[in-house]
Formats: sequence, C-alpha cells, structure tokens
Amino acid sequence: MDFSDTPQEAAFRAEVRAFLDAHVPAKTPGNRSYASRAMSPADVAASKAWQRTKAENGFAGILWPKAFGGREGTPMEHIIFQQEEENYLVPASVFNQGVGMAMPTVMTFGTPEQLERYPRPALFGDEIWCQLFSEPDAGSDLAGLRTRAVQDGDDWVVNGQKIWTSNAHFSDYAMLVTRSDPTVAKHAGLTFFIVDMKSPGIDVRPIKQISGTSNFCEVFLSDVRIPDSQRLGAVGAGWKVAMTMLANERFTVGKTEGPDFEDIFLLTRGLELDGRRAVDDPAVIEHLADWYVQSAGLKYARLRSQTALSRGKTPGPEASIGKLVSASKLQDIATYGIDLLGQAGAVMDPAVAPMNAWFQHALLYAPGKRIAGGTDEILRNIIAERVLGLPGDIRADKGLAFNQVPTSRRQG
Amino acid sequence: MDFSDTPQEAAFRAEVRAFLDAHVPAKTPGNRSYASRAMSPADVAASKAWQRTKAENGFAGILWPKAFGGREGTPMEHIIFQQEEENYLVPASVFNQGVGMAMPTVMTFGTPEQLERYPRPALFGDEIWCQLFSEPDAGSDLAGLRTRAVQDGDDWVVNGQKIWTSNAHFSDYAMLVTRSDPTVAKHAGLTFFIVDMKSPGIDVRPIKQISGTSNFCEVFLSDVRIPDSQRLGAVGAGWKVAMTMLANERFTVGKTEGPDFEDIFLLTRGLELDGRRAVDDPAVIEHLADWYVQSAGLKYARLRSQTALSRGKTPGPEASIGKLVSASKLQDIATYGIDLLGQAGAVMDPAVAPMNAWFQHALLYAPGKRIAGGTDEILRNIIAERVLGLPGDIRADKGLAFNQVPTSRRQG
Amino acid sequence: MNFDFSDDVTTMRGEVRRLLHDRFPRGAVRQQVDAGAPFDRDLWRELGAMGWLGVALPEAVGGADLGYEALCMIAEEIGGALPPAPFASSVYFAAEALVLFGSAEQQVRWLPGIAAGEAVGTVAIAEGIGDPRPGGIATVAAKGALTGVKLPVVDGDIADFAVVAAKGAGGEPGLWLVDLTAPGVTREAIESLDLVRRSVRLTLDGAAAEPLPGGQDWPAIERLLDRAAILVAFEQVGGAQAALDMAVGYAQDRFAFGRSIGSFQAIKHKLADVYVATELARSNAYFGAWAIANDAADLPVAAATARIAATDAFSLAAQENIQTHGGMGFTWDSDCHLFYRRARELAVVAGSQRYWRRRLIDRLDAQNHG
Amino acid sequence: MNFDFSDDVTTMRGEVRRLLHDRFPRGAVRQQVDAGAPFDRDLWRELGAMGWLGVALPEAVGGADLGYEALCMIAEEIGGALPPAPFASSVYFAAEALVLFGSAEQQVRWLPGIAAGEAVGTVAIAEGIGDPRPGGIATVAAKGALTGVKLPVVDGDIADFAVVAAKGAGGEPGLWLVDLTAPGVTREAIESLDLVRRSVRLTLDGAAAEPLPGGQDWPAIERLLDRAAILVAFEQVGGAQAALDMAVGYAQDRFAFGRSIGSFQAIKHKLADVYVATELARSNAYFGAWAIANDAADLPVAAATARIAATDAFSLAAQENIQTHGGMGFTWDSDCHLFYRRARELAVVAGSQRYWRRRLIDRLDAQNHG
Repeated sequence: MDFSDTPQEAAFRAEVRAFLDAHVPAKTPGNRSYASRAMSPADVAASKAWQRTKAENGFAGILWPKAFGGREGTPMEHIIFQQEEENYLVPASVFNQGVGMAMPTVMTFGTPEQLERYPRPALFGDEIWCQLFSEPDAGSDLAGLRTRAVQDGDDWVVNGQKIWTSNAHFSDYAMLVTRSDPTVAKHAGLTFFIVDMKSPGIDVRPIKQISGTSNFCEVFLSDVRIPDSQRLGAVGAGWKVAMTMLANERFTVGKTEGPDFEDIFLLTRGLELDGRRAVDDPAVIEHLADWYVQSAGLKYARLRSQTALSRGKTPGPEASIGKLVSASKLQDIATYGIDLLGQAGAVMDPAVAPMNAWFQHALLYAPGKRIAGGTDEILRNIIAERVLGLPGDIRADKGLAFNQVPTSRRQG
Repeated sequence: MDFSDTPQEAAFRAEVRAFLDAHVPAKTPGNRSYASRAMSPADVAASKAWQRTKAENGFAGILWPKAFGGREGTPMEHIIFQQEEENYLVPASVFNQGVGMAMPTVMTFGTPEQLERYPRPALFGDEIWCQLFSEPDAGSDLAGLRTRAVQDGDDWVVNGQKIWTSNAHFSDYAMLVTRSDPTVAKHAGLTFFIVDMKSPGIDVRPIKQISGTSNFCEVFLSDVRIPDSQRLGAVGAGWKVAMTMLANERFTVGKTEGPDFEDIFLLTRGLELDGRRAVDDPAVIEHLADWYVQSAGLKYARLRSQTALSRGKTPGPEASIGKLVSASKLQDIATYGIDLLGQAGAVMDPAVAPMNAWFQHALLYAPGKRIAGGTDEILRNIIAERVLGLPGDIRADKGLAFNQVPTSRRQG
Repeated sequence: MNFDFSDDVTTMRGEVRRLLHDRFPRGAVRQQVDAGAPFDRDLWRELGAMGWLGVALPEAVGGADLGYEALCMIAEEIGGALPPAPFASSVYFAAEALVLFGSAEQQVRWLPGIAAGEAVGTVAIAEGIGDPRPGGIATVAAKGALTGVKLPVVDGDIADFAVVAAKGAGGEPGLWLVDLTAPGVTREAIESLDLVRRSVRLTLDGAAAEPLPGGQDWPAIERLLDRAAILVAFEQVGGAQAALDMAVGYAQDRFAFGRSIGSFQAIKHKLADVYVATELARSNAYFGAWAIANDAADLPVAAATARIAATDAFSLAAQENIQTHGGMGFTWDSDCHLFYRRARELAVVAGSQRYWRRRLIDRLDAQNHG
Repeated sequence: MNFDFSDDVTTMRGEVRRLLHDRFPRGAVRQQVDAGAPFDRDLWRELGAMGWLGVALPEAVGGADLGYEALCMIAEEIGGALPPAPFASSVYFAAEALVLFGSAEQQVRWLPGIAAGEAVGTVAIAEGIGDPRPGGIATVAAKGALTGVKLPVVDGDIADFAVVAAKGAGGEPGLWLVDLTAPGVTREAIESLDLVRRSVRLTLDGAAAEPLPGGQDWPAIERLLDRAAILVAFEQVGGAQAALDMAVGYAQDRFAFGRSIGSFQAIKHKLADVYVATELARSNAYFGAWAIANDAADLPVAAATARIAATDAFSLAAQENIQTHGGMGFTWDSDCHLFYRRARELAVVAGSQRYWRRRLIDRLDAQNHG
C-alpha cells in the first residue's frame, strides 16, 4: 500500500495544480459555501466558461481520444484531476452528462457524421446535453418506458413524456430512448435517438420539488420529428445503448452534497448541551463516531476502486455502496442536526439556524438522494444480485410482449 | 378508558388471588430467578402437579366447556387469571400446547370418541401434548412438508422427519400433520392425525442448540402405524386443521423471556461508567428510553388486544407485532448489556457476569426468538399482507402439484 | 377493563373525520400554502361551532366538557388531516395553561373565545436553540411588563394572546399572559420547515403582562409540557397513520416490472415496520390519554413515553412515505412533504427526543429510588 | 497510488487460505471444542514453520520480516477460519508489546519461541468489568513482583508468559513481563462466550515480574491497544466475510415456497446490508494496515475507525447469518454460533464500542484544536 504518486503521476498533479492556481481560487475554511442547489443562468454561463477553459488547456476530456480534443490520459490522471479540482472553488458543472456519459456513448455507437458533429462542442462547453430516460411510469423499471417512436418516411415521430431530466431547460441536445415496438418483450422494442432540444413539440417544464426549488424537469414530446440520421444504434437496440450510457456513469464522480460528518462535527463543537459542548456528550459521540466511520469507509472504498481503475480493472457494481450509504447518512445527519437544535430546530431563518440553515435545507433534499439514480431498494437488489450472486426477483413480466405486461392503469 | 374491573371481574380476580395465595408464593424482587431454560424431569413433574391443582380448582380451562372440565368463563377472566398468575412463582408450564392449542382443535374437529378420550387428561395434567408440524425442509413454508402418510387397511403408515418440537421427549401425544397426496397442490394433500408418542417407530432426539442446551427435538417417524380412528378431520383437510390449531395460539400468552428493559435498567443503575452511574450517561439513556418505550408500547398494545378480546372480537394478525418487536429487542438488550461490561463482557462466570450471566445466556437464545414461531421476515409479510392489505409474494409454486414444486434437492 | 376510546368518542371520530375531509381533501392545504395564506379563519370558527376547540373545557367558559379522551381523538384526526388551524397552540398550550394556572377572570377573558373559534392563543417558551430548561429563559418580568425575545412562537402571526415564560422577581421562570396586540409587542415572520404552522420571532419590549397565578415555577411549565406532549403525540400518531395510509395506497396502485410495487418485500417490510412503529406509538398514546383524562400520578412517565414513541413513528412514517412514492414523493404536488415537514417540526418544538428521553429515564430512576 | 495489498501479500493469501482450509474445514474447530481441547499445539508449530507467527518480526528474532501488510492479511484469514490457535494473544499483543517496549534481552528471550510456534504469550490488562483506563488497574508492582487479579486473560490457560499492566512506584500503569509458570501465579479457567479463545482469571500473588522498559506509562498501553485494534479489525473483517459467505451460500441452496430463499428481497437486502457493512469495515481496515505499516501519525484515528467499523460489521454479519439459516442456524452443528460468539468476544475484549467511539472523537476534536 502506497499513497504516493508515481513520478509521472506527480508530474501530472503538479501540472493540474498549476493550471488550477492560474484560473480559480482555492477553497479555504473561510470561503466554504452552504449553497442552495438550483442553477441560475449565470451559473450556467460560468459552467460553460470553465468547461471551455479546461478543454482549451487539455483537462476537459482526460479519457477522451485526441481526435475529439481529448488527452488520451490514464484513469489515474482522470482521478488526479478530479481530486485536485475538488480543492478549488469552481462553478458547478452542467457537463457531466454530456462529456462523461453521452459523448462516450456516441463514440461507441455513432455514425461518422454524428462523431464529426457532436463530441467537440460538448467538450468545449458550447453545447449542453441532457438525458431523456425516466418516465412517470418508468423509473426504477426503466425498460417499462412508453414514449412511442413511429417511423414515418425518413423521420421518426415521437410522443410521450419524460421526467427527472436535469438541466433540460438549458440543454441543447438530449439522449433519448423510446419504444419503437410494443409488441415484443420490453427490453427488445426500444430505439435510441439524439434529439435537438429546440425541436418543435418539445415542452420543458420544471418540477417543483418538496424543497420548493426545481432541479429537474418534465419533458413533454408531442409529434416531435427526429430524422433517422439522428438514431443512435440499430432499431430495437435502444436498451443496449442506454445501458452503455449508464455504465459510463461510473467514470463521473458524483459530488456528494453535504452536510456530512465534518459539518455535524462543526455544529457539535460549537453547540452547548447540558452545560458542556455537544461534542463531549456520550450520546452525541455515538452518532458522530458512526458517521465518521461511514464517511471514512466510503472514502477508502473509493480509493480501493480508484486503485482497481488505475490498474485497468473495471469497477463493478460495488460502487453502488457509495450512494446507498451516503444518501441515508445525509438524511440522518440532517435530521440529527435539526434535533440537536431543540425547540428552534425547525426554524430556517439563517440568523437562527446554524450554517445558513444547511441542515434544514438538507432535510428537504435528502429524500431525493435516496431515490434519484437508483432507489435504496434498487441498489440493494443490484448488490445482492450482481455482487453476491443471489437470484433475481421473480419476473412478473418475463416472456410477455410489452403491451401485455400488467400495469396499474390497464388493470385499474 | 378505564383500567378498573367490573364488579364481576373484581370478584373473579379476588377469587384467583385467594387461590394463588393458598398454593404458590408471590414473586418478590428478592426471589427473581435468572433461570436457564431446559426442563428437567423435576420441572415436568412440578408442571403436572400445578396443572392438576389448577384444574381441580377450576382455573385450568377457563375458556373450556364445562363438559370437559372447563369453566366456560369469559376471555376477560382468562386474561385476569394470566395477569395474576404472572405475579407468582409457578412452575414453567408444559401444557400450553395441549390445553391452549391442541385440545381446542380436537374440540373443533374431533370424533365423539376422541372428545371422550383426550381433553380431560390434558386439562388435569395427566397427558402432555406436542406438535409435529415443522420439518427440516418445511419451516417458514409449513405447507411444504414431506412426511408421508399412506393408507394401509384401517391404518396409516407414516414416514418422515419432524423438527423443532418442544417437549417431544416427555410428551404423551402429538398433533401430527402429514402429506397424504403429493400429486395435488401443496395445501390440498395434507392429512392430520393424533399420534401416541409411544408408538413403535418414533425416535425422539434432542437438538443441541447454539447455547449448548436442548429445548427442542427432532422426531423421526419410521413406519409408524396410526389407526384411521386417530385421524383428525377429513383426508386432505390437514391444512385447515393445522391453521385452526395455530390460530388458537393467540389465546396462549407466550411468556416473554428476558432480559427486558427492567433488567438492563437494573444493570445500568448499578454499573459505573466514566465515574458516574451508567444510567446517568446520555448514550445509555438513549438506549434505555427506546427500550422502555418499546416495552410499554407492547404492554399497552396487549391491553388493547385484550379489550377487543373481552368484547368478543377476534384479535387479528396485529398480534404478530409482539413477537417481532420483542425478539429483536431481546437480542439488542443482551448485546448492549454485554458491551456495557467492557473487557469482561464475554465472561460467563456468574461471579463476574451480573445477574447470573443472564445477558450472556440471553445472547445465545435470542437468535432463536427471531426464528421460532415465525421468523422476522414471515411476520413482516403477515403484517404487510393481512393488516395492510398489500399483495402476497409472487408464488413460484402456484398451481403446481406438490411433487412438481422446485426444491434445492430436486434441482441440485 | 376497557383500554379503548369510549363509544361516544368513537362515534364522534366519524364526524370529525368527515368534516375535516370535506373541508380539507388532500391537497387543499398545499393550495392555501401556495397562495401564501394558510390560516383559514372560517374553518377556525367552524371547528369552534362544532364544539371541538373547547371539547375538554368546562361549560362555564363555553366548553363542551366532553373530557380529554375526546380531545385526544380530535388531536389524532387533526394530525392526519393537517388543517390550517392553530389547534395545538390554542388548545393544548394556551387554553391548557389558562385552565391549569389561570385566575377565573383570566379564564373567562380568553377561553370562551377559543372555544368559539373567535380567538387564537399560543405559547412562548423557547428562546432559540436548545431544549426547555430554566436557564434557557432570559425574558424578564418586572413591574407587570415583559422584556425579551421568544423564538420560535408557532402561530404567533395570528395569535391574539400568548402565554409567555419569563423570570419573575425571584429569578424563577413562570407563565405570563400577554395581549399580543398591545404596545411593546413586535412579531416578525420567520421561515420554518412547517409551511402550515407558521412561526414568528416575538420581541417583547416592556409589553404589559400579568402572571398566571398558579404557574409561577418551573414545575408548572413542565406540567404544561407534559400534558401538551400527550396531545401532540396524538397529532403525531394521526400524522404517522395518514402517511402510512398514503404509502400503502400508492404501493398498491403503482406498478413496476409488471407488478404492484407493494408486492415487493422491500416495500412490504418497510411498511410493516412503519405500521409497527405507529401501533406502538398509538398504544403508548392511549396510555397517555388515560393518564391525562385521570390526571394520573404516572402522567409524567406516560407523557414522555407517548412523546418519544410518537416522534419516532411519525418521523419514520413521513420519511418512508416519500421513499415509497419514489420520484413522485419528491415533488411538491405529492403532499408527502407536508407530513415530512410537520414530523420534524413536531419532533423539536416541544423539546427534542434527547430532552424527553432524559426526562423519562430520570423519572423512572426516581421512582425506583422512592 | 496503490490502496491494495501488494502482489506478494496477495499471493501469500492463497497459501494461507489453503493451509487453514485444509487443516480446518468447517466444523473441525467445533469438534475440537466438543472434545474439550481446542488448542492444537501441532497447528501452532505449523503456523510457526510457515513463518506466519513471526511474519512481521525482525529476522534477528526469528521473524520473516515481511511487514505488517502480510500480518494484516493473515489476521483476516485467521478471522475467517477460526483456527484454535492463540494467534491474537501471542502475535498482536504479546509479541507487539515486546517489539515496541521490550529490551533486546526480553525480545530475544520470547520472540523466537513465538515465531517458531514453540511459545505462547498473552496480555493481561483487564481487571474485570470496564473499559481500559488507568483507574481500572489495581494490580501493583513492587520490588519486581506483581500482586493483583487479572480477568479475563485470553489464552491464559496455555500461555507461557504474559505482558501484564500494573502500577509501578509512581502509581502510573505500565507493562510488565511475567513468566506464568513461576511461583505466585494462579490461573483458573472461567467460562466465556468464546469457546475457542478460552479465558482465565489470573491471580498474581507476588509473582516475579520485570518491566518492559519502553512501556511504563498509560500512553504506551494505549499505543499497544491501537495497533492491536487494527490487527483485530482484520480478524473481524475476515469473520464478517466468512459469515456473509455462509449466509449467501445457504440462501442460494435453501428452497421454500418453491424458490431459493435468496430470491426473496427480505434475504437479499439483509445480505446486501451485511455486504455494505463488511466492505466499509474492510476499507477502513485497509487504512489501518497502511497506518500500522507506516507507523503513521494518523494511526490512533485509523485504529479507532477500523475497530468501530469492524466490530459493527462482524456483529451484524454473525447475527444475520444465523437469521438467514433460520432454525438450522440455531443448532450447535451449524457452526453459525462460532462466529456469533467470536463477534461478541472480539467486540469487548480490547474495549467496547463506547470506549473506541470516545477515543475517536476525542482525537478528532484534539486535531481540530491543534
């Protein structure tokens, strides 16, 4: 075991630091922000500018082929850049889906024309991509999606509704998966498209979340015409394309939003309970210690994954641990942080609620963390089946044509 | 809401107390026992004697018809007797299954000859009954049992293996459920018998549990001949008889073995942690309070059930709560009690381990509490399906003849 | 023995549920919140006209004198329906304080108004972060006037009067009656997790006040908190049950993988656990109801027990209701968040779990010494 | 960066696993316990001959000098195989204490014997109920002799010597070396949850002792505990993994309701949770391995972190392994209880979760002050 860089890695790290130092301020304890989470137009502009700067300096597509403006670097260099970037105050990114997931998928399945057209503007921050996958009746069961694509001459005509699309309202293009044949088994009848978000018939509506803010959209598609040249992969091969795209998710490090151990630790060090600092109270210690141990465990598990990645191994479904553990931890910490404040715990006024009411705000976005990107229940299934090798759930839809699968609607 | 007795109830309670005072010592804080759990021959004899005393004084079969030596009392009187008996040091009973479950089932399905023969000796403590239901491959899935009964003239010939039978080694009779027809669906091919435990071909072997003691037996049946006159209910109706018997379980109050809140409370009041009593430590308080609240909740839930019972209502599956909550609570309290002792927590020497090493012993029987009489998982299913009305699990064996149902053996 | 609500109360429950449901079908509260004016004065008068606000108050002050069992039942129904009415503040706290500690004149001044739904009262003990404790009261009473800052004061924006904890001449905190429309009183709205029970910062700058004669020591304040904890526990149980019902309904209707999501054990067992927590909380609350109805010696233990169980059950039920709803539960329009927010607000506003756990064990410890 | 065991250690793991499996197929330990003689002296010599007992010891004292990574790996394998060998007592505690604090002469006297599997050592800190603390040491050292009672002393029945915590002249506890075959030493077997690691009450009545020169203060004892905690954590992780593997295997093979019980989400998700706990514990243990191999400044934090995670993971895995086995898991012959007993024994014997949690947070707090 060795935490030090190889000489090559150290050289790259120094290069990264020099680049970051030249362009963005480093984080300090003083400039930590307890920010709210919705993206303003200014945030989007800042994200675009930072993406261009990174691309121009060769740090945006570290794993990308040089042909598309990438560096053809190693996974370890990708990790090093992310490690270092985390220490700086950089704009929140709107490019994770496009650069990290959509374009690698285009590179796998795209036509020469598509490859010519799309990757480079995505890398340089000119075009933002989103993902039109989930539907109101197809969340955990993504393959149950119902958005219909019907071929009409050289075009496809698409009708349906997508949901939980991040960034849809300022995206230029989307990765879209549709059902082109409802008479075959549900995974077999899907077809994948690249769609211009400015196409007629696309209506984007923000979803008001329980916190009152909107980070996701509904996207309604009404007679949206998509040229067949925008199809990605073969007709009926949409499931494979979609799975390839989701598999690329493992290379994009999802930023864990707080509050985490450090924050509740800070709170307890400043709070008095029964005449002494909360951090000295045995009941508080019990919770703090368990959260520290979880956070540390996740951190070291990540280092183990990165080690595997750096050796050319493909990280497996064990990465599901990270989200499963951290989402509940977030909810527990937010709840406990509020409860520690006693009678004023529910107050969200920043003059009263510590850290700009961060715990209270977190309480309201924590439930989404346990749902988005795979619910707790789905993640446990993935671990049980793909890591432990336990059998899959008994499939009620096995062997059925999609239009024969029971749904509440058809039965109700 | 009213906790006081009606005049009739008060009179009955006084009668019960007078009876108990005349025959057995009352419990005091000083005579509390932290007893081990295996029944010795002397324990069995004491149990028989106490059962006879109760029967002779009209307190053994409070809910039974007078024709069988019962009192034909009210459910409330049954409850009152149990409440009062709990305050006295009485021998552990080996009659719960016979008097509480087996005989009421005989009264429902029995022939006149059976009714003449069995209930009275059971009530008066002369004959002990056990229950031959579970099998090594039929635990949670009781209807998956494989013990075969084949008709041969006026007899049935039974072969198979039963397991988890309490009291088998000193029982006189057993309630036995067998498979008489493996070619029909699994619930349809069962037949029920009364079997004399002294029949040739019955071999009883104690099961050594993880604690090292034996409270259960395996029972091997090899060509055991049972006269058809000992059949209880129709051929093929065994599932109905078995379910009737298990439903009678609700009238038998399962004694909750400790340690419970009172015990861990006692421990923490006598133990010093960091220079003060453990009971004053905020971390300890957190656990204690939650256990008290659970225990109290179970107690009041029981009072609610008893109220319903006293009004002639049938208590429903919500009674599953009691076992589900108390089994895990027991395991948690045992674990915590051990951990509080620090470096000497694993020591079982009574000179070191408080309360005759009760927490350590409890750690070893607690796992059984989460399994016997319905695992945690089965109980949650019962609550979800029968109380909340959620759908049953998808049945892999639905519509199959029993001998077509997949089993590990047949597939392996 | 009868450990259930009386038949009268059970019959009345049907009426209460019907009216609340008719006036507040699911979603109506949220629409009033969206409109920025959750308090519904007409509803408040209606509740008064039905006799529910003064259900446990003596007839002499306009009450129905039907006892605390009836009040507990109404609290449970209110907890499930979430109507925009200052029920807890006015009934469990302000009216209770006057009944327990007020002079006859004070009672007559305010209680008939509450009973009729004409007046709104509240309580002001908290002064920011921390659990209830004598050292947490900095507000001072001198020469019949209070000076200090109370926060949060729930329903303080709509209340006509408040029962305020303040230190008297001897330094011991007691309860004082303050007309919130009088000079020296400032109320500023503060944002809170709960969108329906809205809070203010109450600044008292020499505001006229009179002592509640029977409530001039800390044990009196604790007695008020104990009794209120039982009533709040019924609200929490009602909320937990409503959240559980929502989750069960959704799990039955929602299909994925060709089957109802309620057929998956992950959902079944989660909801079974919520049911168990709710039933334990309900059972403990019942004992609280008996204790408050009979002013039993066990009331402090019963109150803490009911409070702790109900807080945990409601937190769990509200949280797992969202989880069961999946993405839908995370939308504003699902209404799941109304229970989730309320669960947290009720968990802290009368003192945290930490506070009640300590009080419970301290009391049990003292009983065992005695 | 490389946050994994070295290739050498990974290769060696295969050998270790093979030998332990060959010598101790599942059930063999239980049979030795049933026979009343769990300690297997031949195995002990074999482990010595393989170079595993002295794997991290210097060559000068008969060790293999392969470093702590190798020792951590062996500890993990031992934890999964449960061989009846006094590995922890001799290697993590006794040998470590000598390496850290012993004189050259003391090291030479005992370490070669341990490395060769000829000698058995142990540690005696505990004096009954309570976590490690200076005030918990009543045993006194005076004029080169110890007087006091140590309990429990794991493997005290078979140990040749012990490293004993006792108060010296200044009243500060330090570590002393005691030959357990000398006069003044009495050992009485005491029953313990763990059937393999057996304990004694060690009574010292003027038993000859010599100080470990470097270990004459409480911080030295804590340092020993920290390092041992990391090694024990690997045992716990190995135990958790073995219990999980047992449960997964059983869940796949056992059928009910016409399907493998491992196809029920109740079982799948339970075992997924065990996996998660085990992986977090393993990851924390890895950091501990790095810290001990590099004698890092972070070692105290790494030790507490590894210890807490591993204790929880092993407790959960052992407990839910029984539950997954259902009735079968509750039988003596299932072997499930060997892990269940060991999990609890390891959870307390080097100090409880309470002790390690407090140490963790105290250390993090001190770092933040500094």
